[in-house]
Amino acid sequence: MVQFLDVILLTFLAVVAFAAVRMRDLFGIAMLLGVFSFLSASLFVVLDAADVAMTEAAVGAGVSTILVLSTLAATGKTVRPRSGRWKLPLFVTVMVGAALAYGTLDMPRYGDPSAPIQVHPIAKHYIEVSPQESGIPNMVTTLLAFYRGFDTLGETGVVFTAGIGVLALIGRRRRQDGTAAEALGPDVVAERHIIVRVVGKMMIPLVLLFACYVQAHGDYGPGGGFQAGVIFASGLMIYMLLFGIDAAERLVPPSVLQRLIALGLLIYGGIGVVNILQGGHFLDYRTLSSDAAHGIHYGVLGIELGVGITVTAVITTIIFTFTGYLRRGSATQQEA
Amino acid sequence: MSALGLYNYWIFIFLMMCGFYLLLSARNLVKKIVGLNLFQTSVFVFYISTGKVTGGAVPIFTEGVAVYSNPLPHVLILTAIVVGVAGTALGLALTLRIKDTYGTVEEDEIDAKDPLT
Amino acid sequence: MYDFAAFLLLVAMALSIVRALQGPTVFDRILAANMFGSATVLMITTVGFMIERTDLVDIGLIYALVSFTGTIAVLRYVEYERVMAEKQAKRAAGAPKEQL
Amino acid sequence: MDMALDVLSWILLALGGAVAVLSGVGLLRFPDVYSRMHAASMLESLGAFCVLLGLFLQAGFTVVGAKLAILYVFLLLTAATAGHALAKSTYEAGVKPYERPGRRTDSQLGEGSNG
Repeated sequence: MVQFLDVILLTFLAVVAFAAVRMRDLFGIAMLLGVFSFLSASLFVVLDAADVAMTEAAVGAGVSTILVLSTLAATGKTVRPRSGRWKLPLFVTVMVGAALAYGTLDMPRYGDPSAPIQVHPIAKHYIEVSPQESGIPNMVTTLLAFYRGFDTLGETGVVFTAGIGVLALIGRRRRQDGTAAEALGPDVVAERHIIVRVVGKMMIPLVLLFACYVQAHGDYGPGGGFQAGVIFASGLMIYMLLFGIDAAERLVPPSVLQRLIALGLLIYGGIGVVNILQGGHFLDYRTLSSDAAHGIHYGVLGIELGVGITVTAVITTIIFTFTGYLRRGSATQQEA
Repeated sequence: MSALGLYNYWIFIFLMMCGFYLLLSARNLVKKIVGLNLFQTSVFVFYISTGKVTGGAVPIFTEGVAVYSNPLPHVLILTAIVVGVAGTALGLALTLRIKDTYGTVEEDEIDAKDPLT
Repeated sequence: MYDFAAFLLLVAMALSIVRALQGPTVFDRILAANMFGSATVLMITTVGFMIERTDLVDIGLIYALVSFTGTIAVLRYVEYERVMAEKQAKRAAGAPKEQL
Repeated sequence: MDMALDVLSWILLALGGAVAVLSGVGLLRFPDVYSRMHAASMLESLGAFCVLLGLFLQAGFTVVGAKLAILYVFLLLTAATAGHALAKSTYEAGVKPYERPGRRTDSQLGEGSNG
């Protein structure tokens, strides 16, 4: 049954992707990308990747839709139809695809237990030794924060850099005139969308609480800093959608967010430095406690916290910046 | 069964080629970024497919379960998804700036307006 | 036991994909995506029971909590577009430029 | 006892799946967005109820059971809100409800059809 689900879901993915290529309405494409994200989350569950599915769920459920929509609000939603320039790309694509498909003939079959990736000693180590060594049942968490701590530090650095990049590109371009919604009246959401506002307000604390649960529960079930950060940012995003960008920036000022972006990464690196000072290697948490397993556990918790803070701050900054820019874009159109 | 064994990879190639085709042929920058997204997701699907073991369990240690799927691809992709959304945001931010400077996001119109070309 | 429910949910997913692809208006697509999301929640939870990892319910919880933000964003977007169109029409009619 | 629970939860799961398929068919066959919303909401209320209750019978009064109950409450709240927001934005965007050609329209009878 699992393999059947896998095959069908993959087929759905292909159909949706093909439709997204064909479609000219960017708004429709944004919706198809939503469906695409749901599909890939289901697929990851079927393929035993619970943590990955959770990340995809957190990202795809709100954040990416909002990003695309707020870009579309500034750039317009239709692709201008033009003929030509499809023959060469199609040819190149088909040739590359054929070459890749030929290459797969030598790949290990789906689910093959004797595939190189499964029999490599490091895989055996991760699966058999890590739960005993660290006392953390979720191997993905141990692997993420301990065995591959350097890698994760780098990834967090990339997220950090992307946040800084967005700020540098469109961060400081803000006008003081009202948003589109505010142009309708002083508090448009309060008056016009009372149901959305009441329910949304109720959901915000629940979303934030759930983010804390995911953050703390990452050792025992699917979850961890990356997922929790995105969910937390989604909670703040709901606030922004309901009360407007100005209120949201009063709640979480950009200066605080910018400090938090750095703080998370500092916590991460700081734990590594503490390890060095205690006589161990960088990011070798076994020095943190007299008992090695406890030390690893402390280290993993600290790292996840740092990742969570940075991801929350970066995603929130990105969303707030995009929405703030939308307002400016509308002002430019007015004057043009 | 042996044909189905490669089905995951073929779909991954199809998705990747969809994204690749969009990157090559689309002139609207937002649509190009959509293509980039498809490309990215195809890689995620590929990595996760390689980690799956038939009869394996979710890699969270449970008493009495012996066979787990490989957790290593999961770790790589987990971080890549969040990095991916941050990267998409960066691309969209660039698009917004281009729209601001040139007044359009269609590639050939940008070329026509660019003093360097 | 779970297989049958999963299969039926898969059929429902397929039907809503068809609607998302056909959808004459953009709102049909949004509606289809919404329904697809609900079907996904049920699917993930069911698969979680099928492969005996019941903590996959957490993923369903994320969708249940967060996925309505997409619809709210669409609402705001449509509103924004309408306001912009009205403004443009007003400007085209030669009305004096008003304070935003 | 266990056997009875299993049978009951099988029935509920199958029922939930059937409701899901029905609402998918409705989504496909109904004439306009507004009526399709009715079909879609069936999955979110009754379909989810059947499936989650069926799973709840398997989980029992455990943490997972509690999570399933919470999941259903959240799903009800957010799906209804999303449906409302969607209906509102559809109506504001100027999509007219479907009226069967030839039939005396609601607008002739009075403003009854404005959802």
